[in-house]
Parts: sequence; structure tokens; C-alpha cells
Amino acid sequence: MPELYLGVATFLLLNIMVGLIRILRGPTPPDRMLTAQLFGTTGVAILLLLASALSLPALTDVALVLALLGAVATVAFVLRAWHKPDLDGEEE
Amino acid sequence: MLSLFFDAVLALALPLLAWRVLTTRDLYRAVILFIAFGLLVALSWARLDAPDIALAEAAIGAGLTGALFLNTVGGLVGRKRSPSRESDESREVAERREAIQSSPGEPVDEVMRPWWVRLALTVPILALGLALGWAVVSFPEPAIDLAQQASDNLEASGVDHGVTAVLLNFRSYDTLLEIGVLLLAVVAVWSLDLGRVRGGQAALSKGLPVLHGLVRLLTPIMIIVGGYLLWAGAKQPGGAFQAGAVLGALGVLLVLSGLVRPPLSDGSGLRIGLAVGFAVFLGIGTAVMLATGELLNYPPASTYGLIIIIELFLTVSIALTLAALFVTAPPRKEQGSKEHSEEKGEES
Amino acid sequence: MGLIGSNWLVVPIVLPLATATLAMLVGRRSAPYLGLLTASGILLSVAAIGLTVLEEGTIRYQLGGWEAPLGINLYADGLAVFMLLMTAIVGAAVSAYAVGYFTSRQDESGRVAGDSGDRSGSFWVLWMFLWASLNGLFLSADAFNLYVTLEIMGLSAAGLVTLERRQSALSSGMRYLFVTLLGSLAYLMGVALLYGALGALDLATLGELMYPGAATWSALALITLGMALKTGLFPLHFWMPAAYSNAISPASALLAGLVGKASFYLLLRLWFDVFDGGLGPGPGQVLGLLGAAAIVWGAVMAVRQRRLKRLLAYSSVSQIGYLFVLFSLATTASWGFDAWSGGVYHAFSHACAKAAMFMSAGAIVRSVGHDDLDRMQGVGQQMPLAVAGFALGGVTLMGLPPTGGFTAKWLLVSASLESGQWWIAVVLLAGGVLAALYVLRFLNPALIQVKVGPVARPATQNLEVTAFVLAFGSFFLALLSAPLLALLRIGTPFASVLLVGTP
Amino acid sequence: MASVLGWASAALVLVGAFFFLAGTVGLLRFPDVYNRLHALTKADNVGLGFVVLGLILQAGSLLSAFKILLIWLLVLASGATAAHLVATAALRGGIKPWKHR
Repeated sequence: MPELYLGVATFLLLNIMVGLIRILRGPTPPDRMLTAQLFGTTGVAILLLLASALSLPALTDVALVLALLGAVATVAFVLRAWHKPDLDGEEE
Repeated sequence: MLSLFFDAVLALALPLLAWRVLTTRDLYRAVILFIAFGLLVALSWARLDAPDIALAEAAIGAGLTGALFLNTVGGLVGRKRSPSRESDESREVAERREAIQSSPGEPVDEVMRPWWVRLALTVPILALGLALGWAVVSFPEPAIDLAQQASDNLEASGVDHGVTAVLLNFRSYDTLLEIGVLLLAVVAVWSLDLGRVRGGQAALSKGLPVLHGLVRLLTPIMIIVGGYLLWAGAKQPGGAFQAGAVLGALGVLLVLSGLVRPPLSDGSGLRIGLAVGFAVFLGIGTAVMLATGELLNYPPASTYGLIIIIELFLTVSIALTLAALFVTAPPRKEQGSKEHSEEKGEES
Repeated sequence: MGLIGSNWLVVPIVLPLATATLAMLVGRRSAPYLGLLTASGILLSVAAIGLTVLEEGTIRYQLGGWEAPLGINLYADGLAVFMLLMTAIVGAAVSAYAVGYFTSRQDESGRVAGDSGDRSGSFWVLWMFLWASLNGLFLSADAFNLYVTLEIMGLSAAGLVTLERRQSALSSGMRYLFVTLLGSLAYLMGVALLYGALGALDLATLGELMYPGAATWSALALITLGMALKTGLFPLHFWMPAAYSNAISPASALLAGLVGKASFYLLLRLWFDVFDGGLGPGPGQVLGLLGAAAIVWGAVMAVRQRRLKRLLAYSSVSQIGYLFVLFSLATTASWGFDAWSGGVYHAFSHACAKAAMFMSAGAIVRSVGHDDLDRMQGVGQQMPLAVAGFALGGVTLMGLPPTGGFTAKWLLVSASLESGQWWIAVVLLAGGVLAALYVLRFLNPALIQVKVGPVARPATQNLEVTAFVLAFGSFFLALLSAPLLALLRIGTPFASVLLVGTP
Repeated sequence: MASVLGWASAALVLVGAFFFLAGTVGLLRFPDVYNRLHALTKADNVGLGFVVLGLILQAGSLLSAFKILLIWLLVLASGATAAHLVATAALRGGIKPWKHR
């Protein structure tokens, strides 16, 4: 069973690598942000699999923290980072 | 075998990603790549059998730092909008920026790097990399095994988890000074007077109720998880830093979603909260001198209790520090409506 | 030694840390008093440590009660106490200066600042953290702990630079922050290599285990590079002129006087205590050459400046060269101790003199509203004390007797002649002549008598007096050579030379 | 019994991996941000869901099973909210939904 979990974890890691293409290409900032969101979820899955495969229960806590904080960056992106070009493009 | 393959993918991905983060000119893209990088670093720590650091990296590297950078990029965009007509050169830069941009509102790094600068930087960095690789490969078997010494003395350290023992007992002086660095960081940021630099405005007007719902759901869970990590630190991975990071993220969420007003209501309250961890640590460290004659030398009978008290206050201060760094502005004495109207005035 | 005796050692670290925390909580009114109280407390404790070391030899202190490789030790030998003393004297003077500097509600160029009170509060917090980190650095006997003190030092120093709220100060402060972070990171990498290769962080243990190999050579290179960058050794001085000249004057005095010396001290400590004199003669020669180049280049650039504070900053580039010359001279030969103590003595006298000169410059800039060298006519009439302080500091930089600069240069020149490297002596003396030139760049116009009517100028007496007192002290530093050199002998890495050669 | 559980767990984890793959493919192939959000939420909800189910079957204790379940619920809640926020922001930011021609 550990081999299978490790294999799936490796497969998920490769998924992340392929997904990087979307971050590089964009084209819009929201595209990139949601890809990062997917990476967070994939990271949670990888950590859970590793915790089981390597018998390191502490990694479950890492997955828990990752799951808890996964949304913080997205929220910051939506509320603080991305501008509405139609509204503040012509200020002053 | 499989684990080797997993590590190989990680080892290939990390430098590749790092290189892309550094060479990308679009700042949004760089930040989001950096978030992905933080995630992979957390996975690497997990593979290196260092769950304590993986915890901290998952919270700070993949979560909070990304949010901080995004906030900064938003602030940069806000800045760039206003006058860029000082000289012909800056207009030229602005035009080039327009040309590079793939979408409106995307900030772009404007520094031009001629080829000879790149070459001049590449050569020594390559040399450094080679030297480091050579050095690491040629490591002898160290004459001293500090890890062994640490676990031999674990009994006397008052806690059952090696990392916590090192951080709060064997090398507690380092940790004390590092907590000072955190406090100092806030003061240094305040000294920049960035009060009026804020991230961009909300890109949504609807949808906030959903966000508020999430924050209300997460608030108790994050408090529980923070408490759990703090409590667990005495015998398994966790501790004040990880707990503080989770609670700090909660603070950032509360500030972002508008459920708590940015300069956390009362200036002196915030100051006390920021300083209390350092003050308690320093106070206990000094007070035990009366009993044992040395700075930070806890009396054996009360070691565990003192460490827990220190960690409790550290958690509060670390969490507040992270949230305060996100708000950036120092708290003002005359609060409330004025601050709010200032902000409004800027946005319109 | 009694209970109190060894615990004096932690006072110069714990006291400013406690004050920094308090200064953050109390209002801006009481922060200056806290600062002055702390300054006197530090002076007292450093005096006590110095007397103990003179009487009983080096002190080792186990923090947390853990022995060396596992725990962190503090260690006070003659060199450490010497640097503590330097920091205490300059620090106390700058503290007194800052009280006067922040009471008036004006910034450097004479504009009335809206919230100088907030700046004052931040200044005391940052400065107390800086002071604690300096003392902690001088006393630390642990390679990683040294990194932590470097971190506090860099962050608080960058914060001090950006206290001046002009765009130029902000950008040079940020650049300073990046430079100092880069230097610390290089140092940290070196420490990581040492830990990987030798398995310990305690400096004495590292020194015992040291061997020439790939890891230790790389570590030496990284640590030297990082510290040379932080000290501003030519050609890594590019950040210095802007950072020193754009900061508020108390911060300039602290940066030029103390912060640069701390990274130099760290290099000195590791070079001779851990790396065994640089793992061979080659690396020391490189540093010595760069130092000699710095002396000439910095001085020539200083002569060409048109602004007072930039002139002082380039003068620092030149003076830092003197410190690095010692690396090519200090060997186990009979002149080793002379070269080593000459460099260290130069650090002391330059710290006092340059801090005093920046303090004088700050008073002058505040009074006349600019620091343009061509418009300084008649400043000598209006602010005799500030100009006198500047002149006394200048004489120290030239290295004339009876200043501390004279003692330092005497030791370095005699070491270079004894070792047969006469060209170093030539550069050292040429540096003195060039120093005279750039000091006169300011004194010449300042001492011209002009007719001016009574002009309302801001009160700067406090600033002038403190600057003058510090400069006066540095002027007569040569008279204290005997006790100070005796102090430096305690625990010096050149003890073997001392037994053979004549004292 | 143990082996049946083992097979079931393996199958569930593999199904989860398949949904992650589907999410990634969708992320790359779908034409605009709204469609990609749809693909993303498949991975969030279903992919992680199956992996979690598979791991729960193998979990040593009730507590760790509960913890794993909690993680999934958290990802579900924050993933849904994040998708909603990004979609709203994209719409407000003037990104037009893709239309098939």
C-alpha cells in the first residue's frame, strides 16, 4: 500500500508540474490565481498520502494547516491585489 | 525506488520554479509562482523528515507570504496609476509597460537588464553554486553530533519534543533574540510610514457575504487548530511559531474581509499585544537568574510550566505581528471615523 | 568570581532590550529619559566587565546553563571588551545628541516636520535594539547566534536610515536593507557549511576542529564576502555614500561609527579565532590589497565631493581600508600583534571621530539648512563648537599625535615596515595626507570670516556640545594607549607572539 | 477483510487521482477562466474527496479519520468560496465569458 500511495503522490506532483503551464500562460491574473488554488488542494492530497505512506502522522497536521490557509492568498488577491480597471483606470 | 522518483521530480521542479519566479517580469505571475514554490518547499521539508519546518512553511511560505506579496502588488498598481508624467523617460517606461502587459492592471517589473549585467551576475553565481556543491559533497563525518547531544539531554529540557527543546531551552537565547526581530520588524515597517499605501481596492462588490460566511466558519476552527498546535508542540511537531502563524492568518482574514477594522481598534492595546511575547520571555529569562544564577536557566522543577507560559504569550505576539505587518500602518491615537474617511477619500 | 560578577556580562544585552520594549509602550515624552538611563547603565556594566577582565582574565558565560557545543556561550576577552567600550562611549554620546535632535520639531533640512514625536519614539526603539545587537555580537561565542545579532543589527539600522522621510532616504534605506540581508545570508550559508563539516557552532569548538578543506574554504569565502559587503570594503562600498548621507545625522553617526565596525569585528573574530589566520597567507593578502585600494579611492572621491555628508561617507570608505590592511600584516611573526592591535585601535578612534563629525555635520546642516560645501562661508563664526568638533575629528582621521588615529597608524606602519611590505606604509601615510585635503575642503570655507547680520537660527547648542565632547575624547585617545593595549592582550590570538617578542 | 479494505482503499485513491488529472487537463484545455473554475472544483471536491475516502479506510484511529475528514470539509468550504470570489472578481474585472460559435 505505501508504494501505491507514493506512486499516486508522485503522479499528483507531476500534475502540479503540468499545471504550471497555466500559471505561465495566464492569460489573466484570475487564471493564475485559481491554478495556485488547485495546487494547494493537490498539495493537501500529496501530504495526506505521504503521511500514510511514510507513517508520519505529523504530515496530516501540515495538510490541515495548508487546507486552513489555502484561501488566504486567494482572498488577498480578490480584495487587495486585483484592480477593477474600468473603475479606477481614469482617476484624477 | 518510487520515493526516489518523487524526490527527483521535486529536486528538478524547485530550481526550475525558482528561476521562473526570478525571471518573470509580470509581478502577479511572479507572486503566484512564488506561492507554488512555497508549496513545493513545504513538500520538500515533509520529505526531509522535518515536519516542524513543513508546518511553518505551509503556513507562512505558501499562505501568508503570498497574501503579503499580493497586497504589495496591489499597492504598486495603485501607485503607478497616479502621475507618471514627470519626464520623457518615465513616459517611455510607461509605454513599454503598456506594450508588455497582457491584461490591464497587470504590474510589470520595469528594470532593464543589459546582457553584460546578466553575464556578470551569472558567472560568480555559477561559481558559487559549484563551490557549494563541491563543499557539500566533500563533507567529512562531523566530529561532534549535536543532534545526539540534544536527544541525550531531552530528559532535562522539560519537554518531549526535540525541536521545542532546542528552541526554548538549549538555544533559547537565539529564540529570544529572534522574537525581538519580529517586534523590530513591525517597528521598522511603521518607521517607513506606509500608512497610506494600501493594496488595491476590492475587485468585487457582491460576494462579500459568502466570504464573511467562510471567515465565520474558519474563525473557530483556526482558533482550535492554533491551540492544538501550541499544545502539541511539547511532544510533537508544532509550537508557538506554527500556532502563531495560523492565528496570524486568521487575523489577516478578519482584516481583509472587513470584519475587524484595520488598525486594530486601539493603538496601545495593539502595542502591548505585540510586545507581550518578547517582554514575558525576557522577563522570565531574567527572573530565573535569581534562582539559578544564569540568564534563561530555568529551575528544573518549573521548566515545563515556564516554557508553556512563554509559548502562550509568544503565540499571541507572533499572530499579532503577522497581522500587523499586513496592515502596515501604525495605529493612530485618534481612531475610527477619520481613518475610515481618509481611506474613502483616496479611493474615490 | 561572585554571582553578580559573571552576570554583569548579560547586562549590556538585556538592558537595552528591556528598554526597547518599554520605549515601544511608553509615550515619546519618557523614551529619551529611558534611553539616557540605559546608556549610563550600559557604561557602568561595561566598566565592570572591563575591570573584571583586566583583573581575572577572560570570562565565559553559559546561557541557560548549557555547556558549549549544545548551548550558547557568551565570551568576553580583551577584544570584546574593547569593542563594548567603543560602543558604550559612542552610543552614550549619540544618545545625548538624539535627545537634543528630536526635541525640536524640525527635520534635517530645516523644514518643520509634522510628527517628529513619532519619529522620536521609533528612534529609541530602533536604537535600543541596535545597541543590544551590537553588544550581543561582541559578546557572542556562537556562530549561529552571531547571525541572529547580525539580523537585528541590519534591520534596526535600515529602520534608522528610513526615519528621515524623504524619498532619497527611503530608497537608500531599502537598498541598505537588501545589502545587509545579502551579507547576512552569505554569512549564514558559510555557517551552514561549517556546521555541516564540523558539527558544531561554538566558536572555540570550531577553531579546534578547523581543517583546510572544500567546505571550510567555501565557508571562509562566503563569510568574508558577506562581512566585506556589510562593512563596505572597496569595491563593495557602493551602497555606503547614499545610506550614510541620506540618513538623519544620529543614524549616520551610528552607522558609520558602530555598525560597520561590528561586521569588521565579526570577520576579525572568525578569521583569527576560527579560521586560523585565514587558512594560509593568500586570502589575507587579497583583503589587504583591497584595503589599500579603498584608502586611496575613498579619499580621492571624498576630496571631489560637493556635499558635506557625502564627503564624510566617502571618507568612511577610505578609513575602512585601514581596518582591512591588518589582514595582510597580522601573522604569527613578531609584528603580528602590532598589526592586529593597530587595526583594532583604528576601529576605536575612527568610530569616535567619525561619529563626532557626523554629529557636527548634523548640527551644521540643521542650522544653515543645507550641506553644500560651497556655501559654508562663515559657519565657523556662527557655530564655533561644531566646527571645532569637526576639526578635532578630522585631525584624528589624518592620524596626527596625540589622537587615537596616530597610535593606530604607528602600530600599522611599524608592522608593515617590519614585515618588509613597505608599500603598505606608503599607502597608509598617503591616506593621511589625502584625509587632510578633504577635511580642509570643509574647514577652508567654514573658517572664512564673513559679515552677516543676526539671523534667527534654530537652537543647536546641545548638538554642538555633544559632538565636540566626543571629538575631544577621540583627540586624546592616544594617551590611553597603554591601558587599552593591555586590555587587548587578554585572550588575543597572538599570545604566542607576545611571549616571544618585546611588549 | 483487511485485503478487501485495502483493495477498496487503493481503488478510491486511484479514482481520486483520476479526478485530479481531469482537473488539470480541464485547467489546460478549457477556453476561459469560468470554464477552468469548473474543472478546478472537480479536483477540489471529488478528487480530494475520493483520496480522503480511501485514506480513511486505512486510518489507524477514529481521531485521525476524523482529522482527515475535517481537512476535506475545510478544502471544500474554502475552495467553493475561493472559486466564487475569483469568478465574481473576474466578471467585475471585465473578463467576458467565452461563447461557443
